[in-house]
Amino acid sequence: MPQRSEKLIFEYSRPGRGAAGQWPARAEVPADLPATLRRRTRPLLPEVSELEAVRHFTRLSQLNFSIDTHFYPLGSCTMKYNPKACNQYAMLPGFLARHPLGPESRGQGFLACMHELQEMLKAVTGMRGVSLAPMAGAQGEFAGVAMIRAYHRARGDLARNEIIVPEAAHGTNPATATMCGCVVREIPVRADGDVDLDALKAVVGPNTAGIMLTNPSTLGVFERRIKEVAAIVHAAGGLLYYDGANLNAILGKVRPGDMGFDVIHMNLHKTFSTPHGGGGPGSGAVGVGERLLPFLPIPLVGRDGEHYRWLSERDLPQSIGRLSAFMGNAGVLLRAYVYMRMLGREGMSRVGDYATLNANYLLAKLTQAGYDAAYPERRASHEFIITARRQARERQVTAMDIAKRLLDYGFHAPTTYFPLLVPECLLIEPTETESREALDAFVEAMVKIAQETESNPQLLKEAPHSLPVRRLDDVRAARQLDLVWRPGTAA
Amino acid sequence: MPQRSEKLIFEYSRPGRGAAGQWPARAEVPADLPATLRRRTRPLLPEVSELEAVRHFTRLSQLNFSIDTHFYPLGSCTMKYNPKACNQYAMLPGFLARHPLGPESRGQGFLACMHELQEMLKAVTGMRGVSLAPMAGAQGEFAGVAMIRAYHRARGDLARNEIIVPEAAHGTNPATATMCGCVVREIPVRADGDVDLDALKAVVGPNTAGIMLTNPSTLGVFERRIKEVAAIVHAAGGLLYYDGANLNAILGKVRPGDMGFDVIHMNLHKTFSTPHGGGGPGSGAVGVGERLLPFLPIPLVGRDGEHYRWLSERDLPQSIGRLSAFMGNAGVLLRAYVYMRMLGREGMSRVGDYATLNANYLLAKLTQAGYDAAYPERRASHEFIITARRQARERQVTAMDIAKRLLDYGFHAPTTYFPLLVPECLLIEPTETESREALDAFVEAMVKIAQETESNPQLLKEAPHSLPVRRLDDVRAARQLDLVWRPGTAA
Amino acid sequence: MPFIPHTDDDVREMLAAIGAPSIEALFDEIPRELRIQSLNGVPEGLSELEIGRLMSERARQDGRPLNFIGAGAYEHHIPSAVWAIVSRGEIYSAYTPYQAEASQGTLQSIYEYQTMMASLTGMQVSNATLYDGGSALAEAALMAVRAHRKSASQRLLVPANVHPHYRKVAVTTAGNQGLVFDPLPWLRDSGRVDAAALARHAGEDITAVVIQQPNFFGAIEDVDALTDAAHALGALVIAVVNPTSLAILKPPGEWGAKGADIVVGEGQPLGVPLSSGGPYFGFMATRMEYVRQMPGRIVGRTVDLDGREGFALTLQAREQHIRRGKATSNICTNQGLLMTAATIYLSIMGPEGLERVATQSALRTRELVAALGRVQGVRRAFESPYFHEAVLQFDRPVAPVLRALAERDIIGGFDLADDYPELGAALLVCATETKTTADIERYAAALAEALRAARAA
Amino acid sequence: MPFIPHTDDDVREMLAAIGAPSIEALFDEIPRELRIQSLNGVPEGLSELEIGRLMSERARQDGRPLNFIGAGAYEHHIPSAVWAIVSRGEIYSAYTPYQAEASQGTLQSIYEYQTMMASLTGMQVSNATLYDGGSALAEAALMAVRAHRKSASQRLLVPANVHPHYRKVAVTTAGNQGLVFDPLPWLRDSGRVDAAALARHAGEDITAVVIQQPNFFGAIEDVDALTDAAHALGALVIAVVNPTSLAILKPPGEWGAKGADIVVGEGQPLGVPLSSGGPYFGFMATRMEYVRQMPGRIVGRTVDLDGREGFALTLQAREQHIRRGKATSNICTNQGLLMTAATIYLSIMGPEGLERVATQSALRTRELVAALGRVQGVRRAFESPYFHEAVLQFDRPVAPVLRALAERDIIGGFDLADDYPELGAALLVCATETKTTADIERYAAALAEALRAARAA
Ligand SMILES: Cc1ncc(COP(=O)(O)O)c(C=O)c1O
Ligand SMILES: Cc1ncc(COP(=O)(O)O)c(C=O)c1O
Repeated sequence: MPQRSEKLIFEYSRPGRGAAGQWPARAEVPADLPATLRRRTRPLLPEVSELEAVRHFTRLSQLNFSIDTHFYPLGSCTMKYNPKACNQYAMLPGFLARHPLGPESRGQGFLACMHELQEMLKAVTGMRGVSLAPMAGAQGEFAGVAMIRAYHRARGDLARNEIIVPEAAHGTNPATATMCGCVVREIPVRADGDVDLDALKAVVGPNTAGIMLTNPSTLGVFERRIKEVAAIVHAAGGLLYYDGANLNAILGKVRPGDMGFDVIHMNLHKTFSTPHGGGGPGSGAVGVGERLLPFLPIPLVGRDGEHYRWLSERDLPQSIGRLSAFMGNAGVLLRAYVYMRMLGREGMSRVGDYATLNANYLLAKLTQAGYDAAYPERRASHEFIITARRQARERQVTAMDIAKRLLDYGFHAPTTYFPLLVPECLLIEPTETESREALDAFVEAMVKIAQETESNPQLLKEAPHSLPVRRLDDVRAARQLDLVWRPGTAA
Repeated sequence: MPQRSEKLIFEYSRPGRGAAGQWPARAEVPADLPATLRRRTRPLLPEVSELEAVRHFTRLSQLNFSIDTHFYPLGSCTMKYNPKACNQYAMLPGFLARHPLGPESRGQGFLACMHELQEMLKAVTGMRGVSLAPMAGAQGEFAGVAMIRAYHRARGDLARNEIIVPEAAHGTNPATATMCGCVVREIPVRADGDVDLDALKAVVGPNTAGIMLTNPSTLGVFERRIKEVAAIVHAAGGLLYYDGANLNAILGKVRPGDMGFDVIHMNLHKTFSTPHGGGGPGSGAVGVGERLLPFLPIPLVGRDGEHYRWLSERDLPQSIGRLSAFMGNAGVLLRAYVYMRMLGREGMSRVGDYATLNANYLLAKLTQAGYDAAYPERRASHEFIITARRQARERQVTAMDIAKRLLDYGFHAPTTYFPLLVPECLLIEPTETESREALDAFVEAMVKIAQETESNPQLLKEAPHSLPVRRLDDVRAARQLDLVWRPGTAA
Repeated sequence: MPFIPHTDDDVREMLAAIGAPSIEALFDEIPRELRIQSLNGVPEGLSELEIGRLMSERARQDGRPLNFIGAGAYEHHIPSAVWAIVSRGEIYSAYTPYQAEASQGTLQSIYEYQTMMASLTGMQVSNATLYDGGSALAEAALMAVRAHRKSASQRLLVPANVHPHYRKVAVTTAGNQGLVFDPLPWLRDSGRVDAAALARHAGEDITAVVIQQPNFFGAIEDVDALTDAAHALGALVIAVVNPTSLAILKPPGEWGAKGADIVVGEGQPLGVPLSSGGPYFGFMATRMEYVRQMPGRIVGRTVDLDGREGFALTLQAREQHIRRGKATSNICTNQGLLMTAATIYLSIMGPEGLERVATQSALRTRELVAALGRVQGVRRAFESPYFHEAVLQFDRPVAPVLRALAERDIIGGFDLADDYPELGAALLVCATETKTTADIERYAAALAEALRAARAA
Repeated sequence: MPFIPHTDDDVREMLAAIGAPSIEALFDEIPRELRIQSLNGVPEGLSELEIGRLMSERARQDGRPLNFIGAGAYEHHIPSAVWAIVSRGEIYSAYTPYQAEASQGTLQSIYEYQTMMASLTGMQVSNATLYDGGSALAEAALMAVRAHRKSASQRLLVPANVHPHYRKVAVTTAGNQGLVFDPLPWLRDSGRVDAAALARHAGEDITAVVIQQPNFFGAIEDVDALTDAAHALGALVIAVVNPTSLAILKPPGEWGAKGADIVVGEGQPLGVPLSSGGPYFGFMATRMEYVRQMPGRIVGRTVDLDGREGFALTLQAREQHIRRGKATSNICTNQGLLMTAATIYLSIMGPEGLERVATQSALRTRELVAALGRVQGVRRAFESPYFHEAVLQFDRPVAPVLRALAERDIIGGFDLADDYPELGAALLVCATETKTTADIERYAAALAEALRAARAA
């Protein structure tokens, strides 16, 4: 049975200890390296045996919740099962050993996978071209907005530096716009969850570079008047950016390209089930329509007959350029490729079906159990929002308290306090890989929590109770910064 | 944080569910298979998704103590660190795919490893020939005693059917003798832990096939008069069998062949650190001196110049024969090979050094802490015995209670109640891969337990308290046999 | 030092605590003349980098040929999840669950495994593995002698179409206790057991009869008739079965009127890689009435002090660590890790997946037999129905043909010349769900060419 | 259905609970004309068996040539333990530790990582990774602009011997915000930054100067002088470093009188496989005074309600999910899994192991340079001290030679023709501790032959 806590790796360290079987032979530093440019004191790295390292990190891992161990309905993150096959086949020794700058002649197997992946992503999004370069969603967004800017610039339309985002947008959207040197214009969302078209009409104009939307939105509903949104923005000379974080909801049902989007990023670590890895890596492949094709970030994989090759600045002189030193998160791309090939055409359509079924079922059950849906009149997409406004008002039990208490019941918490416009927001995304019983068990826990909210709110406010630590002091963490360990310090 | 318990896999099952991505296409059973010989009702296998299976077994795994997560001083079992390299390199796709009956021309890489392993094992044991066929220690013992019998038979010495074992012997020793159709003669051990030579002299005779010994013995001490033992048995016409379970203690220090043993098995899953796997697989390679060479179990790997080949009955017409359908636990042998090559000559000698150092240190610390050594006048080998006779008499706290309480402190328990001749016996084997701090932490827990023995014996008698289950009802398990699950049953 | 954490300070302080001047001194009870100073004959140590290179080269040397041998070890698809989980430290580096409370993961897995194997074989109880299929047969023979109190002969009938290696293991293992294994012949046209020969033993004291289904030639025996005939002799029936085949073939528990008494087999097809022959695992299942005669670990479900469900090793009084010389077997370490692999494999395949694997393997083998049968000089040896292996009769010696195929990276099958010289030039072939039509065509083309070349030479 | 657990019953009952007639009906808010019926262009699904075969063939197609390229991605030995642990589900399938109490494993790993990286670079704080080395440089540039309040120019000096791809990524990323990257020349004899050129910028408003150590040519810069010179200009110093080299080279925190201000680099050499270029990870460390300008996740140690130590994400007010358009960066998902790999790698290597890796890589490269330098038509391009890469000057174009080597299964190095045409025929080569003398001799022999053939043609 796992321990509740684990020492720091540095506390296992003893001078002279080490996993010597992993080290090459000892030798003198070459004399030609100038003494003044050498290191004088050794870095603070642990000196531990291989067993100590293995035991330490194995124990640490056991302190995590994860998809492999827990239901993980973290809204907007699509925590679906990551097939083991994807990891196994992306880690075949041949793939692992391939140098990114190795000759194309010794990379045809890898490049074939990448080319087919590009083609499949085009097919599922309805876009005309795809670049696999971006290394996460946010970098995909960056590439997208940068392409929009490049497009306007190429047309001499230099004033267009405004990016419109609905207030429900993910934080990366406005942050990306800023990184691209744009001005962010927020527009409100109506009570029914759809964008306020009047506000949109009021904000578009000759400065409009484009709009960033995700559809279904982060409110967990499908933007019904998307065609009108597109018409308004396009009429104003702007382009439409699709934040593909929510692609899981509509896979095989509707394509961003058909909705009128000019550019899209896809979170392969969401829709295409590459691992989240405790914070990454992800992959934010971008797809574009006709107009943005010349601007795609490099490298891309092209095909001449039977031969695959890298496309570079020479092939795309108007490209926005490079986003990474090499080829993005190649190993993540291989995992997505394996996943997509396993699902195939049918399997991909089922993703949208069952992700949506699970979300709507869970929404129905939770509302039956007395929770308040943020958008009770709407269908859920692959996710939906519960608001704990009432509980906060009546019992001082916040969304955070509910989230923490769920941990005690063995469930990872939903996303809390995002989107910001919904008070006491719990954004819940079950994904298609969870069984009905898993959803029912979650509902059962939520029912118990509802009872506890009435009978013992303090229990919730002090939750979690059964985890390795109780609720942590975030304020202290930010005030008394302790970001690196120094010998002889404890928190 | 892991759950305390996990449902049965069958409880996740739903008709029609399944990990379909793993299945080949559906098809009709060939019509030529006679209907009367076909299966009529489906077997009770779970119908679960891949995620459910992964989550279930991942959670189950977290309920185990293991070397990778806990100090595991299980005496006689040599629970040392199993290097990850051994697993990784034994599981290279090429090795995994090789069929055991594939042609030698497509197995030279594998056979080379096996031949070198045979040679290394000869070198470390001082024997003349080695067979890798036995699949665990007990089967190695079987091979050894069968060879002893075959030897006597080949000489027409048909009366020799008695196997002598000291009372401290591991249970597999007498059980093996019985399996070989021999009669077991137990001899006592003296108070100092050495074999009673007078008793030995009294028991040897014309019926003596041989003696089975381990040295250091399971009492954790080195049999000092081993040369005399050998002389007595040899003089009586018997042969000496070495139970190599304790080879870790003397690796690089003294060799069974030099002590006078005629045959030995080695537990590669102990001394050579192949995984214990929750109960196996092991490997019980056998080594023999000159006299038993013709009788080695097949197959062996021979070498003709640069070519390696299997040796079969044709090469060893007097072989005791086959012990397995193919080549024993080949993948285990590869792991042992990797381990031995990594350690090399120096590394192997260090094994004996540090295993012995750790055991003697732990013994010293525990006796200083007030525990009673079973053989206080002796050096510990790689393991040693603490007896809780006093605690049982004075406080009704048994070895079992101490063992269970150790689990609460995050340590796997030592071996209990073996060897049987020491009352309230705790056989403790730290192994060389544990650090001094790990030993000290164990001592600290034992000190606390000593205090609890005085202050709160009931706490110990009801231990463990913090594990997934409390003390289990073994009597009920044996009386109300519940060995397979049936729908709708709970314990 | 590789895998040893001790610093010089540690050593000094530890020796001080012991009161010994040096590590060397800790060995002072070993007679000086026995001590060695160095392990000549063992090479210098390698770093992991170095051994990694060496092993990669060795593995590469053996290549990855296209394989059509079965003969007791079968190449099936293994879901990645199986070994991803089995390799977890908590499973890989634990041992026999002696401390039940600290081993519920292993114990519950075994209980689940027992349930699956009992159901697959149609029996009431299963143990927690034996070494492999061959040694499981040997243990079954010994168990039959213990279980069959009325029989005194210790004599078993074993058809010659039972896996030849299994028969050898049984003799090696049980021969020393005086068990006698008498052969039963098989029929030249069908490759199946000669039922008439079995009947001729009427009136003799036969402890048990062994029946392998499918038999070593891949042929389907009439197990109902054989079981009833054996029972009519007063013998117990030991079934040797391929676990994959049980998805579509009648389970031994339903053979004949009363069912087989002891069921054993090789578990390798259930998620265990070929890996040059091991580690695999033997399985064994039986009737509840014989459970106390069964060798090996058994797990039972029970409750803890609080009444909470839990699992523990049980019926340990059968085992060597308790009963020593009187135990049911000397087995101690078994094949736990492979048991876990099989349990995960069976969970992922489920009844539907396993059935498909069995069906597709049967179909692929039919495709193979048809394709090879079209090659000049090759024909099927037996007429009987078969599962996923079949014997082909060649018009010239098999060995040189296999060598020619190996050069084309094809492992063509198992040459029966050594074990069944009476069959002449005969080859046992197998295809599983892992083989495609293209693979089979590649084999057929290569075989045609090899035989053409042989004829020309 | 692959990866979907729903039975027909489940679907029926779930729809009933929702009150919807069909799954299709759940999409009724989507305008009908937008709906598609099928994903043409996506092939049929494959079973794991089929995809496994396909991937194995693809991997085999690319072979495992002997590799002598570095150029930002380095082939080092990776202990088996690293990926055995990183692949554990609890690490692999968790996400950003938003729920700290349920993510202490990840959080503590990050804290340990931050400690190691801060110490390795000689800085006070580290973040929890950025995407890769290139994007880390881009983020450093943006951060420098934020941190250097006194500078208004947004102008950075970047030597042309900084990794060319990194320079491109910086321009792509930071160009839109108006940052200007002006080149600094390098000296033709040494391959090192022209310090005099730097000094000529005196009096200008320079936000930051970038210094790569070792530079793209593998050469060791006089970082003390450059750092002091940059600081004298009033600029911040952004160091781009190879983390392995820091085991033996002076950490940026000690460069010059005051040390570098922001340190970035590619973390790949620390336990991450080459894997065609990713996933790798970028690292970033800085002074405590700039911590609030740093992009990316940061973990702090704190206490829980009971006063027990624990770890949590901190300083989140810098991040996009709180500050949206005003965040330090748009980064959200980072490279956590690789961070874990690096933390385990650094724990296993420790200071001694990392030093040996660095030293042996340096020695092997010297051996390589010597061996190749003996080949006719090849000489070293620069005279400066170097770490584990060096530029070789050829007497004829490099590309055809590399093609000839690739046919012999040798990846000979990185052709500098595209990025540094001024160097003529020049090749950047690298050897690490993974290369043996035999490997190097094999390369030298193959190169000699290829050049002979080229001369003959
Ligand atoms: C709606 C939305 N957009 C964008 C992103 C950013 O993606 P990434 O984290 O891969 O950078 C996320 C992910 O968290 C998201 O949920
Ligand atoms: C002293 C001794 N002998 C023999 C054995 C039997 O070895 P195995 O379990 O590999 O059959 C053991 C192992 O438990 C042992 O400790």
